[in-house]
Amino acid sequence: MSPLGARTLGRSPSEVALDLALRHATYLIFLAVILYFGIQSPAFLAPESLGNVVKQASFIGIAAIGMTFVLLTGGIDLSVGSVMYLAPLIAGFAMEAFGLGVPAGLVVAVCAGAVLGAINALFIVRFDVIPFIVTLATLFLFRGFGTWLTSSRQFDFAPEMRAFGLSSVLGIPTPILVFAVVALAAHVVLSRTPFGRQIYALGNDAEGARKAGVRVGVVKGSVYVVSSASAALAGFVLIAQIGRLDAAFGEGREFDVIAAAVLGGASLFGGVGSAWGAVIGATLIQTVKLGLVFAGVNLYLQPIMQGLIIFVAVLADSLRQRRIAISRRRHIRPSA
Amino acid sequence: MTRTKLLAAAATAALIGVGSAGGAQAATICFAFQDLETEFWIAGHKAITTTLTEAGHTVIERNANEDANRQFEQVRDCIAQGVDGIILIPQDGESAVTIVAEAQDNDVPIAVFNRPPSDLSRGIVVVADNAAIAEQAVDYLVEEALAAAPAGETLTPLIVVGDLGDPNAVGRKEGFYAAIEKHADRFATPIEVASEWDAATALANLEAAVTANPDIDLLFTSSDFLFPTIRSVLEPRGMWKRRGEEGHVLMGGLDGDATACQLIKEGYVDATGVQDLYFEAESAMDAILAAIEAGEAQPNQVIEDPGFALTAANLGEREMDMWGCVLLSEGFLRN
Amino acid sequence: MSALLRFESLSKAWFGVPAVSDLTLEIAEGAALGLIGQNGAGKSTLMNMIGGVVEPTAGRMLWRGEPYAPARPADATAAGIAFIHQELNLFTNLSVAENLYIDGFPTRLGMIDRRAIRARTEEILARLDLAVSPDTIVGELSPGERQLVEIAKALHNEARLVIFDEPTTSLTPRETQRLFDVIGRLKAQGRTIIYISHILSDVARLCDAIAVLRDGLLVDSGPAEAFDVPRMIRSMIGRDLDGLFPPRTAAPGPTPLLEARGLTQPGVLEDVTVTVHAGEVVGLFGLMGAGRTELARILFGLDPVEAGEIRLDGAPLPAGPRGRIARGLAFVTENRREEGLMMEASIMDNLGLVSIRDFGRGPAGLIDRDALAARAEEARRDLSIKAGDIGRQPVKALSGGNQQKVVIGKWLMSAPRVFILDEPTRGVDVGAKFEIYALIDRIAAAGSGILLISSEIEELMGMADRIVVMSRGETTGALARRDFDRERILRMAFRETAA
Amino acid sequence: MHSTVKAAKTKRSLGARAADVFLSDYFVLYMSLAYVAVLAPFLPVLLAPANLSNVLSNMWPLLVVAVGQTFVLAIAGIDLSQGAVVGLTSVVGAMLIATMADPVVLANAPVWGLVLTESGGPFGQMEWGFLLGIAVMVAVAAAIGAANGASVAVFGMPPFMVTLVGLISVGALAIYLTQSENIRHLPDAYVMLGKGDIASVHLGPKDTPQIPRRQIHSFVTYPMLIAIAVALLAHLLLAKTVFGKWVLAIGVNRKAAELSGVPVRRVVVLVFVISAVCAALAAVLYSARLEAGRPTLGEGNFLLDVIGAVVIGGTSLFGGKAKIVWTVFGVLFFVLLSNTLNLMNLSSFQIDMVKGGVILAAALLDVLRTRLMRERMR
Repeated sequence: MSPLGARTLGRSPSEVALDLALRHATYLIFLAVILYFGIQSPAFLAPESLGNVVKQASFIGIAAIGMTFVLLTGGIDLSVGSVMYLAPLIAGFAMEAFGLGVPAGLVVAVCAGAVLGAINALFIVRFDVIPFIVTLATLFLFRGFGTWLTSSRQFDFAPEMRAFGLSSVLGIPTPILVFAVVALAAHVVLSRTPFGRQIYALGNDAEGARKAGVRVGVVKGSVYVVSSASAALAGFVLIAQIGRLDAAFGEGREFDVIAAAVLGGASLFGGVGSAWGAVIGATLIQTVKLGLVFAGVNLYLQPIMQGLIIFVAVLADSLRQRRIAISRRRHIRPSA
Repeated sequence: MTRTKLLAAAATAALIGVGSAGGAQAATICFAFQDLETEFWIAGHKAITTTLTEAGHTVIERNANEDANRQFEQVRDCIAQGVDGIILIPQDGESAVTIVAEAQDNDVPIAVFNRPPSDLSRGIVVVADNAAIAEQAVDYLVEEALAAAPAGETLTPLIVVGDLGDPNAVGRKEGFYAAIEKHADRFATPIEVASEWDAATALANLEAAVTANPDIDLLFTSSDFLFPTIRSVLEPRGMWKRRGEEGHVLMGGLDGDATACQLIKEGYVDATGVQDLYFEAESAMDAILAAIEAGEAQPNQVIEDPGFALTAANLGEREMDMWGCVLLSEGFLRN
Repeated sequence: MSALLRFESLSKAWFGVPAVSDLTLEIAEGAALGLIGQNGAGKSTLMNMIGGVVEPTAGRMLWRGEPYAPARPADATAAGIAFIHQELNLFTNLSVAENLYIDGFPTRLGMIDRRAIRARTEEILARLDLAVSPDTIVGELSPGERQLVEIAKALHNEARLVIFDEPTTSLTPRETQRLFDVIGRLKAQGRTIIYISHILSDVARLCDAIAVLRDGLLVDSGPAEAFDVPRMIRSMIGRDLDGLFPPRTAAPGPTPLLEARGLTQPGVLEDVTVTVHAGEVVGLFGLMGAGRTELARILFGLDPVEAGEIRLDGAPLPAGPRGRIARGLAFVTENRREEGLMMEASIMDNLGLVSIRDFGRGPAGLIDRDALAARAEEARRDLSIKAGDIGRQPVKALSGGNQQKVVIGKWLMSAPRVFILDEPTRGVDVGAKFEIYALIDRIAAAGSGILLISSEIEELMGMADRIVVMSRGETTGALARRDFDRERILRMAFRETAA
Repeated sequence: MHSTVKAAKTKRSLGARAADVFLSDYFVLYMSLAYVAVLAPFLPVLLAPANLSNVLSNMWPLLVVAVGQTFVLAIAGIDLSQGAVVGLTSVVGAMLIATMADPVVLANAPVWGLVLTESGGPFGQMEWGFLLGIAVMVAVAAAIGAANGASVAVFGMPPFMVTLVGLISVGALAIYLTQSENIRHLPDAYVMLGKGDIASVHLGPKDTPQIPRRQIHSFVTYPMLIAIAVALLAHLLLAKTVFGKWVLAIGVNRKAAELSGVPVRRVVVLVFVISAVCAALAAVLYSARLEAGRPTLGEGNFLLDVIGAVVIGGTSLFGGKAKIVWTVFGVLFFVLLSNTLNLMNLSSFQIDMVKGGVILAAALLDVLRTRLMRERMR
């Protein structure tokens, strides 16, 4: 009531600073991680090193962007690791059989990924099987199909493949370009198109979305196609850098991909997340991993430190969200 | 309701399909291996299955996917199926001991192939010493490096380490260190790069390591299957050069696969440690077949595969002793 | 053809049990029809048939003279029918504008034409006097504001027929008035309205015609002039009801139970003092945003408070809800779906949630199922919750009134000393409302104290011994029962000089 | 006329009874049995006593882990760290109770000299030392579970990320402790827990004085008793106690539970502790039967098997819907699946495809059942 009382409501500078810090916690942690490793090994701050980080993050990052679509609907896609393997493999066979060039191969890989995603979608949408089980089954099915095709042997691509993977346009490595294009496209789709907004609506309230006239089946199915196509592209771009596809490629990557998306703010319960978040999540994890390599940390300790840094990032994010929730609590009385 | 029916039909069809896929046959030899993910294991797998099948035996395959527990269960399932003998590529020496004991307690003869049990006293054991073979290969690299470098210069070695959960990877790392430490005064602390036996991880980590330490004199990979990955990192940096060319990095690996053979021939790679895959496979098969014939339930025998390093220097004489070169000559890499 | 929508012998049965039987009724274009009936009378089923959610088992509907058989909700929307539900159908993670356009965005080059939807949304919001940006995320809006967004959606769809299902339950009087103005304007534009509400005076005020459903049958209908509130109630429940509120049976005692003094939390409350005596029903009135719910949460220990003290039976309360529950505080929240009930769980599990510890035996806390079932059954009978097998039936299968009884029941099972009831009759039909009021009286008569929060002044005037009024986080006055006066209370709520 | 009505009635009730079977809690059990029935003619070994004894013994350790996971899924959480906890606790236990250790193998390990020496671990020479070792394993697991739970409950961090960090860090710690090596020479009493028979059967003539080992089939084993005890306790805890009600309440509606005085934080922490402790108990079974403490236990597809078994049993990933019986049947199905895949003599290149196909078929049946159930409810 009293004007004096009102003035004491003004927050102290330290509180303001803390608030500011928490609001941008992810970026601050990012910065802190880069600086920390930069001090450990100044070479880490060289543009080439940081470029490498982004380039290597593109692999998990591209798939994580696709995964974000799925997570937004409250689903999950465990089959991405197998798609990363199978789709480029199919592309490889097609390239060999029809003498296709690398760009055509890339298209084949993405299409193959889309088809694999459509298989997931079929079971999830038409038959109502829960996504966890469907994609767990296809995780085995897809990899099994690949090992059956190859008898587990590696697949060697023509040398042009590597030329493509290691190429750069205007000094920017191709994988980074692909990553950027996918991120931008996903961002536009998610935030600017009817389809994107319907994904958010679906994740928020599936029944409500159905009532509102959203074609729930189509939207729900599409996200699995997007996820698999992204995983296929991610796999293809990475394989292009090596030129050889091993039978174990992509195994267990589903957890890395989901982790990157979740670290980027996506919720496993749907409705929350963004393409940009997936980019940040994947890049942050890769920064930590490569920073540890630069710093020359003992191999046995690297994963432990990696875990701790991710933990701190997630912790900061949780505190930030709590802070935001508190500040959003409605202020009835005019403050200050 | 029609959809419900469709569902029922699909589910039944799938089950029946599975059923008919499993037409059971009288089994004779159970071949339980830990994984099938690199050329080495695939070649070994092929050698054993085709040889035995062609000789009229039945092979029951079990892939443990790098899970010792699963392997233990699989071997017990084999025993329950009443196989006559077991050929085992164990996940590691410790689980091998347990599995050998399990088989012998159930009166099934067992031969262990490639990865020796920690206790060599039981079972037919074909031994190859990963550490010793790795050491031989790195020894060659070290000699070459020291010969080429001006006296007093400190050299920087790098090792691409395998999955730390895999004892094979650890053995190879130990062999590498043993060779380097013989000349500790001439070498800087080796740079270790984790690969987790995964090409994508190796690519990322090696690239970072090479960016952080551009002056590498010697590179050893714990498995030959990573050479294509290494090429992708070194080539753009002008470090992928043939022997004799300016900027050649001395390079070695282990396994002796077809890619390594080709690269040694082309001059990019200098040495690789070789396990005599065909010798090992054959000895294991022969011994187990002999034991079955003789009705021996607990055969114990140690067969050693000394292994060797195929190097640029001995390429001429020993090429065809390396399984990878045999595969290469058969056109393996044309895919 | 003046009938916009006509039902002809419309029936719907669930496995032989009729929900709507042989209903024939028509709604004239441009008219406002009030549809009333108790929960379970068949209103929802009828609406679901109009909305394309369920298919009639017999009979048909005519829309502008043409047979109308919607197969899905989108068909209804396409025909020009909009629903304003009591359970809002908004996506809390999307913006206001996006919520309006979710079923069909205007696009340019495949991308949402944001400028267009923003402009159009702004215009619609202006018509509703809703001063929020079209880009505001709905999750950040108050319940009242969300309701208006829902109406904006109907306006946006240029619906010919707008169906309001309990639209005012979360609105403040001011917002309600705004809504009524909007409805008036809709009528003036020639749009047709179906208005469903338990607030019968509103129905009488707004509608041209009234139809009453009971047990799936149309029991009464006619022009609104012919209906007064008693007739409506009579038709709905099939008998007379003596007044809307039960008489209070006991007077409050002198002992203060709950005493809150000088509660201050920056930005929320300022020096709030409230006392609840044994056997007393204290009404807490205030406009939306006056701080009623915030006060309740602070009393219950859910939100922090900077200054002031809260005592129960003279002793200060521990921090946090658990300690306060143990001391005898109970809190029926305004949002029973999200905060009150486990919708998927059984009635018994819900009833037992608070007091479950009392049924734990031994160090492991093994539940005495028989005791729990007996006690829950007792509560069910006590509260006359209409349900079959309480051990199996999930709460979500109950009507709103019965759900609310379950919420009250779970607290009753822990025999609390002070009840905080936040909008306990929201979305509850006349009959159930009366039962809840009777329950409030019984609890008070048994010596517990009640803090009754409501935005319906009549409800407070009917039930409370004393009314405390809040405005902008402060208490602006208190009236004893004999001084109750609608206008004075409102003036306090609007902070006009207290008379 | 009369009789036809009656006939129709019996027919209906028969059909209804069949539907009951299809729709009950025991569905996954019936499905597993049907699966066995379909395959048995093609795979005669499937029903051989030796094989059944294998199926059972493979079930126990997985069941113990899955029971723990069930609690976490019940509160709408997920525990990815279970596998890593299995690995770490097996190492911790082994380094305490080993009766001897080989310096050639383990001298590089950071625990060498501190805990582990040539004469084994500190409890290695004690008669009941292995029990102390197990106690420490449980304590370590409880600490990890408490850390997981506190992160989730107190800081509101997503369980997926918290336990993923656990998976990475705890797993790495296990490997670090032994520098990739396995610790052998566990006491016999401990190994007994992993594969010791309490009762075994011999089916066949009693003519030979010395029955060959492979004809004696384990019947009642220590792992069986341990796993059944764990499952039974867990069942009582989840279905019959106040704590269990709290767990499910949090899973259905955390907010309502909190407002109703459920000690949400404490329950969440405890749930993660239970999950980790179950992992530690499974670590006993796994490491005992392999006779070594192994840092890599629980790696790879282990996690997918655990969560897959629980989910296919019927427990919801979204919380509030969980029963231990379901988990038992889910585990049985997964174990049967991998057993039959072994028996089918498929080539390694086909086995994954078949596995995926069977999981899908099972899921389709489950959907069919849910649909029938819904139709019946109407």
